Amino acid sequence: MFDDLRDLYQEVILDHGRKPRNFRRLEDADRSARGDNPMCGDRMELWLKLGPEGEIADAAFLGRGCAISMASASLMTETVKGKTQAQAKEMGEKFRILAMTGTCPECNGAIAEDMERLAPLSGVHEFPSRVKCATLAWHTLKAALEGTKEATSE
Amino acid sequence: MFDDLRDLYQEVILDHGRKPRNFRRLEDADRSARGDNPMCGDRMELWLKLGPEGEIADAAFLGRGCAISMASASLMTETVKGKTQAQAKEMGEKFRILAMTGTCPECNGAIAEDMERLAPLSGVHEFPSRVKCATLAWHTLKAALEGTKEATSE
Amino acid sequence: MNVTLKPAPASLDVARIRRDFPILSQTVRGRPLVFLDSGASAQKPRAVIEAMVRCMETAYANVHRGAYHLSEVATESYEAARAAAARFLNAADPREIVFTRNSTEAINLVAHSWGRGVMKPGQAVLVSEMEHHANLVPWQMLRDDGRGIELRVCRVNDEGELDLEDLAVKLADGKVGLVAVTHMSNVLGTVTPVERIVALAHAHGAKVLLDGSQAAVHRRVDVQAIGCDFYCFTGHKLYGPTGIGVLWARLEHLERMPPFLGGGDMIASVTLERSEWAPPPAKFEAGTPPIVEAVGLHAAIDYVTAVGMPAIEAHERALVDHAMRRLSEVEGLTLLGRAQDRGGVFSFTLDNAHPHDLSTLLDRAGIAVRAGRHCAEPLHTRFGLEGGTCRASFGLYTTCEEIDVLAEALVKAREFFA
Amino acid sequence: MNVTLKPAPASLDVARIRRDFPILSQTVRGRPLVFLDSGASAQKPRAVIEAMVRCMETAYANVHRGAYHLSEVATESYEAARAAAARFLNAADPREIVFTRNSTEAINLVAHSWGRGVMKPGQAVLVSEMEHHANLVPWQMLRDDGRGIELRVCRVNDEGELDLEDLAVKLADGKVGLVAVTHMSNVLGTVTPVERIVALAHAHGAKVLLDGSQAAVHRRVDVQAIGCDFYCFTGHKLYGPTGIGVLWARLEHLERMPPFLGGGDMIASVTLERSEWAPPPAKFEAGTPPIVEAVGLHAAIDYVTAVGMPAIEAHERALVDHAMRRLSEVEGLTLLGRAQDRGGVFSFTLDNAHPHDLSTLLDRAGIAVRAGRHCAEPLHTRFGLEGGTCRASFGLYTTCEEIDVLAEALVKAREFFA
Ligand SMILES: Cc1ncc(COP(=O)(O)O)c(C=O)c1O
Ligand SMILES: Cc1ncc(COP(=O)(O)O)c(C=O)c1O
Repeated sequence: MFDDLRDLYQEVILDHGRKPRNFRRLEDADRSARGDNPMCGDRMELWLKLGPEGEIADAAFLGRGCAISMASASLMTETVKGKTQAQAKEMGEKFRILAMTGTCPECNGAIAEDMERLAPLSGVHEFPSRVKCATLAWHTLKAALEGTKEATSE
Repeated sequence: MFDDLRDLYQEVILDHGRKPRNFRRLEDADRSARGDNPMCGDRMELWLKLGPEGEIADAAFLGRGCAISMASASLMTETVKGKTQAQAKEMGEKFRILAMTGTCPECNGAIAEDMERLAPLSGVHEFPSRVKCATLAWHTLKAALEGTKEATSE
Repeated sequence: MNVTLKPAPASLDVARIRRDFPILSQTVRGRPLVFLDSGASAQKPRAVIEAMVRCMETAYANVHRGAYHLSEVATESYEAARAAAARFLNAADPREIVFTRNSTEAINLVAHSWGRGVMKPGQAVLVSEMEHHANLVPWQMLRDDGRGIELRVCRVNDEGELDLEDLAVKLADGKVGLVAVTHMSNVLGTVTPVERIVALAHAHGAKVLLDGSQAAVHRRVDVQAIGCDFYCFTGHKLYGPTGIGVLWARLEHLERMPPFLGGGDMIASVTLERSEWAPPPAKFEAGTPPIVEAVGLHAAIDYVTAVGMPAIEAHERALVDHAMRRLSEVEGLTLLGRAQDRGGVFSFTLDNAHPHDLSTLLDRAGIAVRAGRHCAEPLHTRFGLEGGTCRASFGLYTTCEEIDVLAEALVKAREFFA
Repeated sequence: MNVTLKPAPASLDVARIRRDFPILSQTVRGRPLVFLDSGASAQKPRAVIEAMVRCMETAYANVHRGAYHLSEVATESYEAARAAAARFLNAADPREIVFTRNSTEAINLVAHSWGRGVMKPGQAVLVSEMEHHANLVPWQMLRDDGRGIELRVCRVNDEGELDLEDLAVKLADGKVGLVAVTHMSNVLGTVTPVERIVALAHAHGAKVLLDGSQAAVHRRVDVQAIGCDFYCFTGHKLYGPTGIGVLWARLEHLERMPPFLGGGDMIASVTLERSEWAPPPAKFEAGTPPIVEAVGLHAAIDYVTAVGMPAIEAHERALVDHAMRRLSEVEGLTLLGRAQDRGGVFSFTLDNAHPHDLSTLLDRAGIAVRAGRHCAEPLHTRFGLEGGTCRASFGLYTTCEEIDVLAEALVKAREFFA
């Protein structure tokens, strides 16, 4: 009945959705922000630890939300670990395009491999009202890096 | 071009509209009221003098308005002179019916002759937005008799 | 007008009714549309669409302003819609009907004109935990306006019913000036005991506003029998157009209330120094009103009246019974609210599926349900459901078969997320 | 999207355009309809009617709330209408467009949210003598609200133009917080020099709201070029549906302003204790918006854009010249207003005929004109015309022949009342 939905809900997404990685509070975080999706009640809190060069040494989150938003947050924390802040932001930009259009023509070079890991979420572009579920984590990351403290995704 | 409008604008109406009768202030009036038709800006002030039995001894008005409303006020002041207050109110009721429906099945008996004089205004019933022009004077009369001071006709 | 009294039809011919709604023959992603979101907004029968088209193609002009033919015709249609709304609620007088944009604006109008113009500092407004934001936020704004108006909240019990004891307690000190509660919850389906609420409130000197956005669609409403002071509903949920709502209020209240919006048509006279207000309802209808929408609403009222509110109610009771049975059989499903007196609105969660994921899945099966908190966040918080629920809500065109399709899809969805 | 730039059509094919408007083929009391009341409300082209029908028959659901197909489609249409309105006014960002019920509500929104939420005691609002009640009464209500806001009125000269010297005088003390004036008078036809008004106002620290209810129908409006702070227009005068209006405001203003109406969709979070507002434009759109009307307005904007605002303006200039000539020839006729820069609105009196009698007569000849004070009572008082005027106002479908019919009927009407 829902076979064609396997594009959206790929096994990796269901898995990350059920068992999100890095799902914990970071006590000694250098950066943090809250993300809100008022329409659906999705909500997350994100913490970052920065390394000596300012790179993202650790990332963790807590929150509630649908499978898409939990999986996206989980995959994000895994992907940005070890990246510079600029790299992480660039990935966020690219991810937005991926989520909205389903492809990311410019996703090559240094970040190609990481974007590959996020590719399972690209199916969301066919579901306009769900795109914001996938992007909430990245909005929150941006807010944390820019010190905005709060992000909403509508 | 406007021949069929002669039903509405009968000669007697145009005449009363141009040269309203009793168009003056009554200095020593016993009753008075103001009538307003906010939509068109029609406005009148009505004065009544009562006789020893409480009957309407004199009636006069000042104001501005279209031919229909001026003629109606003029005819009204002529018609109610010498009537008891009850008779005048009854005529007002009957006139409303006449103006809204074009006929007045119950206009016989004592007031038949007076209603006959008002008949030229019955054409207004075909012009829903003009009915209030014809009834303003009678609303104002009612207000004066009941001591309400202000009447509107919408 | 045909005045022969016929026995109300006991049931309604759903198949025939469905043919009146053009959109229902649609398919979604290859499957027949199963529209179960009528509580958010209902679909429109051909009669409504055609009335609006006819108005725009043959009888349109601005109202109340012109002495020419088209304007007279349009004014008559507009005022006829007001009379129809008055009959629909059994109001004593058409002048008690104010056309607004929607229920939300109707309630805001009361919050402004009654709340700020008539209520006194130290008085309180009493709402309930199950209110739609439309009947909560305007009162919060009134409370926060620095006028010394308090806001109290009546509890909802675990069955999802209004806690009448709590209501009585909160009325006891006589400070409540206005009780503003829903006539039917858009989440729980609960129909509130409005006559009892009115009796309690009036006994304590409080006026009563009822939010009939949901109730008026499902039940015959008689504002005089209920005895309330304000009642509102919204056109688009009653199979009518968007852009129009109805506020009913006792004439004496409307006369006391200062106007809300200023502009054309609501004044008796205007000078640069001051304005005098027109009598109600004009006083509350500033500017060009929703003319075509009033004509559409009139057609919608005629439509449900012709079908018959008793028949609609009976049909819905059958749907509710069927849904209760079928949804209870779905493993892992939890229903929110189990009130005795309820209408065709069911909110639920499915154990391992988030409401948003679930509604995306159901959409693939052609089933339109809503996910979220349905503009009733405090109620979801009250039940510990910050993540929201899925909601299926029925219209007069809903069939038991559609409920079956939903129930089967829910079973499959549970497997999908297992 | 076709991006080839074509030269704007210099003239428009009125005969073809008239066929787009179903109502114009009507006869009134046996004569062809001559509709000269477009200033009160315009007729609707088939494209608008059909867009609304299509929405209700194939793509309707509530917006912003559902994760299912129909709701997504409806939300897209609604937001596409917002983008169209933004392009129509050359707004910098669609989020600067707030959908309201009409112009009246748009101005009331600013009077409430800016006037009561941002302006300070001691500040003044400056309007003009030629304002429609919609842009006067809300400011009187603000003045009378006990917040210490003053109301000033800029004079109109005998030609019916804004007295810019008086404007400068009244701005001089720097207390004016907001200048709220019309972009085109609905009585005089006068188009106001908005760029100069904005320059003057801004130089004295005042913001500017322009009432574009009439102007937006007749001219290309570019809010960024004008430089104003708020601009509004109303759907039904732009050949669109009733029940929808547009408020444009700079995003920074919308962000500062508290909300006006409370309810669903305008909040970010709601608890019983407090609510947080959504960002604009949602903050100002409480409740179910005029969805079908937005779709209709979008079609109307597309329609006038396809015809071309420059062509519409040129056509109207021809009508204005023709009307000037023909009406000047009618003995006993007095025109109200002789501004240099004017649009297709003519108010007049005929010596021995009261405006209401005159409009009843003209109606018999199939001519729809409006009689009264056109919701601009102070302006009529200013010109000593408490009894009102007759007004003929043109749309893009108006022809020179219709103006001839009017002029001839006026000559006959004068004889009738002689
Ligand atoms: C100049 C002007 N402003 C405001 C309005 C009010 O428009 P609406 O009635 O659509 O709110 C009108 C039209 O009536 C107008 O001509
Ligand atoms: C109970 C209730 N009240 C109020 C509303 C608000 O209605 P509207 O959005 O038409 O103003 C709704 C629907 O959304 C509702 O269900």
